[in-house]
Amino acid sequence: MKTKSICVVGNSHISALKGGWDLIKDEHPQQQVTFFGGLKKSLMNLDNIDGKLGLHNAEDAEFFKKISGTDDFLNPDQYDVFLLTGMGLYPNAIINNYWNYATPSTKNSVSAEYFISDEAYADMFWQEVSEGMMLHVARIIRKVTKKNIYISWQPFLSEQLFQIPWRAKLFEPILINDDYVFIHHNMQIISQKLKDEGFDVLMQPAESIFKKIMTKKCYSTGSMLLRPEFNQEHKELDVFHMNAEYGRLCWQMWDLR
Amino acid sequence: MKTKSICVVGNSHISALKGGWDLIKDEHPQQQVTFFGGLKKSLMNLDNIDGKLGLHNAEDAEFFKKISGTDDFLNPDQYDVFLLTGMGLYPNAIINNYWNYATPSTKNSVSAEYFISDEAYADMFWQEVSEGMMLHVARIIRKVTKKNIYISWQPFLSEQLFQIPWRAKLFEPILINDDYVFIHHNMQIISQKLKDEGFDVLMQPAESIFKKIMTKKCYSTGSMLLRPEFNQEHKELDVFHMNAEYGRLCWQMWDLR
Amino acid sequence: MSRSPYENLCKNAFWRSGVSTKDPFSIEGLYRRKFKILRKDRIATAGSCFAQHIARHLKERKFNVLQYEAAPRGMSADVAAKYSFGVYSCRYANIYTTAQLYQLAREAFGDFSPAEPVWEKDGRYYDAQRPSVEPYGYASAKDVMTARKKHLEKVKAMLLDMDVFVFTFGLTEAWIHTESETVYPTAPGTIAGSYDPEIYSFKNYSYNEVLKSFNKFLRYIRRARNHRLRVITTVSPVPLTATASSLHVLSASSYSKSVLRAVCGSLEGQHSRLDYYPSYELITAGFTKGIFFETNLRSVTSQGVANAMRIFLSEHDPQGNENPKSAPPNFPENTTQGAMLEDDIQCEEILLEAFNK
Amino acid sequence: MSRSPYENLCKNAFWRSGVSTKDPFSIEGLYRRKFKILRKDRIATAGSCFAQHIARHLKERKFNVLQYEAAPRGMSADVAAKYSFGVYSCRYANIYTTAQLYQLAREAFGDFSPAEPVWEKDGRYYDAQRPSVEPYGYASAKDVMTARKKHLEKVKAMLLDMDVFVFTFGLTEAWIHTESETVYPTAPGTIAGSYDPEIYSFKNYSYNEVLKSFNKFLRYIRRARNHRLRVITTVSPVPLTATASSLHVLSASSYSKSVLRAVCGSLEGQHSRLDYYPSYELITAGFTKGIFFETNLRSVTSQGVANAMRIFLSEHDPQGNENPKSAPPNFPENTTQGAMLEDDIQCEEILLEAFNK
Repeated sequence: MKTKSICVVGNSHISALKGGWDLIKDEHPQQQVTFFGGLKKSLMNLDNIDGKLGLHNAEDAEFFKKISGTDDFLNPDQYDVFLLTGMGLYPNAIINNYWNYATPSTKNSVSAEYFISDEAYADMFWQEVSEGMMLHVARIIRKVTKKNIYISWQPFLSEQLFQIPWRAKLFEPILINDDYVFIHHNMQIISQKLKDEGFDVLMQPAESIFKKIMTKKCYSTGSMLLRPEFNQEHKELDVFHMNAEYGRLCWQMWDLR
Repeated sequence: MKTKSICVVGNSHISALKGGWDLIKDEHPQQQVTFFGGLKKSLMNLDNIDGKLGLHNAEDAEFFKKISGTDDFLNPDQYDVFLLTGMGLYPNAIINNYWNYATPSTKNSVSAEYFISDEAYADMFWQEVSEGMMLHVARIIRKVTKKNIYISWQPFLSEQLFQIPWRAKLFEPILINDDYVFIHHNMQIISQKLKDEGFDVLMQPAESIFKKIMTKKCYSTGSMLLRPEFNQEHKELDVFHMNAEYGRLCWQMWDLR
Repeated sequence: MSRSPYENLCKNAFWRSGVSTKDPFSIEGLYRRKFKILRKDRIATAGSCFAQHIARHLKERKFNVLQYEAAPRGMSADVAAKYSFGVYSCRYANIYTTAQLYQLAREAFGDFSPAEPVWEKDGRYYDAQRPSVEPYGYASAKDVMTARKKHLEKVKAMLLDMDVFVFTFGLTEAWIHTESETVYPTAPGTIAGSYDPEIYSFKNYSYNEVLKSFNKFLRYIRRARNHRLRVITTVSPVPLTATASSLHVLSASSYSKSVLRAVCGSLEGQHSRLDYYPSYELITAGFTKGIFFETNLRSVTSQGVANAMRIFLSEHDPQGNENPKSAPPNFPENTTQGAMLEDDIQCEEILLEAFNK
Repeated sequence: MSRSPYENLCKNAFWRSGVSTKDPFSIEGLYRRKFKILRKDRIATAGSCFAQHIARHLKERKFNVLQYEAAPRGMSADVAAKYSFGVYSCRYANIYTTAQLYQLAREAFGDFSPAEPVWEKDGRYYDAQRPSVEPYGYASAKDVMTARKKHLEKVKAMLLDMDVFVFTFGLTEAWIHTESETVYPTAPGTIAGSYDPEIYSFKNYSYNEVLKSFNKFLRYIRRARNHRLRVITTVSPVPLTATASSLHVLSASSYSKSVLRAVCGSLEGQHSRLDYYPSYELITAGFTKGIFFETNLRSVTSQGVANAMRIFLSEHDPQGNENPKSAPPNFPENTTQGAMLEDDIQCEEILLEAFNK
């Protein structure tokens, strides 16, 4: 990391990057990282407000300013690079449907009730992404700056998902059929589209991945809620959020220029 | 005839009445007869013009005034009774169609091509009469006076019609089938309708009738044209117009009150 | 091998270029004649009310429209219309169903005698097969039969002589003599007669019945004729005045007209010398937005008729005079010619409206 | 004995009181249901484009419209529509002809295999029986057949399970594999395939063919089913996009729709458990003055659909909520429910317009 000033934007997932940065920031005195975040779907409304990026809703605006420590909206001129995290960029549509919708590329056509085209999956996934929060935020930032914007995939769910029966039911057939390739391929299609649109794409660090499509338990245990005042871990079976170790790993692996 | 002042109105057929009146007027010094007339269909336009009855068309108006000897339009106040003559009140529609259109009342249903109802004939005849010149004139006069208005049937065609082949063809089947009753019956229907409308109806004097549906030759020979300046007879085979003898007969037979 | 069979079709095969971008007055190529009609061709007309328009327009263009039962000389247009003279080539009045047409032909040639041929009303007697032609009926049943005999002679002559037969399909709903299946043009009790459910019954002719009757009619007269017949069929765009089908009259109309239109489509495909003239769709199609109907949403406007006939005549008489001099309104010389006034169409069926209370 | 059989008819039997004095929004009694549909009844829908409206409105009223091939979870309405999910009870896309319906049933039960089941285009392979459901096709014919096999299992289940079958008759014109008479929903070369006149031919199904196919379909599935079926038929009011009949498209449309309407009238008379819902006449009849068509004079406006459905639902769901809350436009939770947008009807047939040059 050679960049001077990094702006991280995201939803609850910035918590991991924030925790990770806290662990390593002393080693990188030349770097400054500012975190802007919104809870739930609030960043869906991120907007250009008098040259700065912020939120119209008073409560959301307050949180957005407060969490950044700047007590202000995001002033794009102040940062050298932007890193976007979480915000639903995750192959939800693919993983959720795999068990019952086979395609020519999958190996589950005998067990699945339906057989549809790979294009239907790809269209569904891209439609979700292109109308989703991540791309909304990325595009809003792109409108005000030509600086690099890094889009990071939201981490795969924690391997602990197997403790949740209905989630296990979605993942088991993918593992049984060794069809992680189908997931990765669809993610690659999206990554390429994001690159085509002028964004840089960051994949989940390989060290953190379990059985190709999950995140190792050690990176999810003890993930923290975003609200700083709570200083509190997510509920035990939260399989979405990662901990500070995961954040540290990301800062180490990702090469932000 | 006890009436003082008679007004005769008609088309070319007034000629016979005028000739007849000339023959007998000395015997009736207490009577005065004035003749108003129009050529062809001009009386179809008889109208109330400033309280007098006359014609708008200059030429027709001139003729109408001139023939009457009053040099004026017809002033209804000056007459005690009105006698209308000619003007197409004739069973043309019946006689012309009989040969080819039988009805339940006729005896020609074998020879005729068509068989229609008596009502169709009656409707046809009445439509012709009600839209014809005679009734137009009668109604115009009725509008301006409550005095008696006599409508006289136009005389049957002269028996000389048998010298005209196509006319003979129309009359022969009536005679052969002895179907004069059919003609008379239809005339009676019309007469009744005219009476219902408040007019008096004068039939052709029986003495002048030949074989029920024609006029004796002696009453047609030497009929005069209406235009007084010509003082001229109709062409030899005119079978429509009657002579002064016919007029005299009418004056003798008709009881105008 | 072409990519799609629709690639080389003409503009009129596509709704957008054939219809959407046209208006009902500029639509082109809707009708392409299958055969010529010459002015000397003997044309006979029959069918439901709407056929009267076709006859009138053809007469105005001096086509040789046959008239076997002309009005008496000197009969005014009004009276002629009242007695159904000059409406069709014979005085059969409207023939609403193909069953009736076929039945009439058989009767004319002596192969059929209708049941209950005479209907009574208020002491007067009517021809059950054409009760409207004599609005006051006759004094006796015998008179009715005498008139019918004369009429049938004319119908027979017409069927033998005609070169072109123009027939407008009008209805599928009819009333029949149940036992003999004799069909009538009106319900008993409408103009004359009286409805006895033991004797008469309602009949809604199906597609196959309509089609078969017309084909039987064609085959039947062909046997007696010695020259070829050309046929022009149309479907009346006029909806039902009333329905006895138990359906809503809108739905009943839609069904009836659909059956007739479908039959005409089938006939057109079956016979090389039978043409279908699409006045029905030109007047009723949604794209006309109802402009060709009067405010009763039923009668066709004279403009609608004129537009339909314009397209017909543009194929059969392209050089014809579009505005022939019309006869003066008074003193009609030839009442047969003048008998049909533009808006004076004879429809017995409308008499049903009298029962709407 | 009554004087005329029309004397005691109700107001809706007369055009004047049933139609002329009404407007299309106030017309009453046009439709009287033959049987009830309960909310728990399993309703399956199929047919031409217009059937999609019926399915959508029934779903909005919370009727139990079957869905055997739902869209994947999380698929947006747009994408679901693009891939023909949620349009009908199975993902067969539009079934325009009764021949195709009968064929599909036989195929689902293993009694029929279509000829030329896979059509190629630009190196991709399409299901010739529903080429539109996968707009990019598959990489191989084998994939197409795998998808079809899964599809047919669902169709079979639907045909066995359904209590009520709603079918909209769409077209009479179709393209067939000449030798085997396999019928396709689109012409070869429209979406995929290529037109080879040696292999394929045009077919304009006649009244009898349309009628027979539907009756055969009913008899065929009855053998396999163990409970009674109620059927609701409608006729699509949408005219043809293009015709291959060589007629003008207006006339071709008129013929096609007439055949279908006539068939429905016949079916309604034949089967006590088959009802005809007259949305066709309500939308197309002259008395509507075309207000229910978009400016292309072809598509039906949402108002027209709403009015037609109002009359349908007033019989089947008189207490129903007229304005059910609609799902928010973004983040569809259940895309199957939200898949059909009001004006977003799937019509492969409209693709023919691309050949209008």
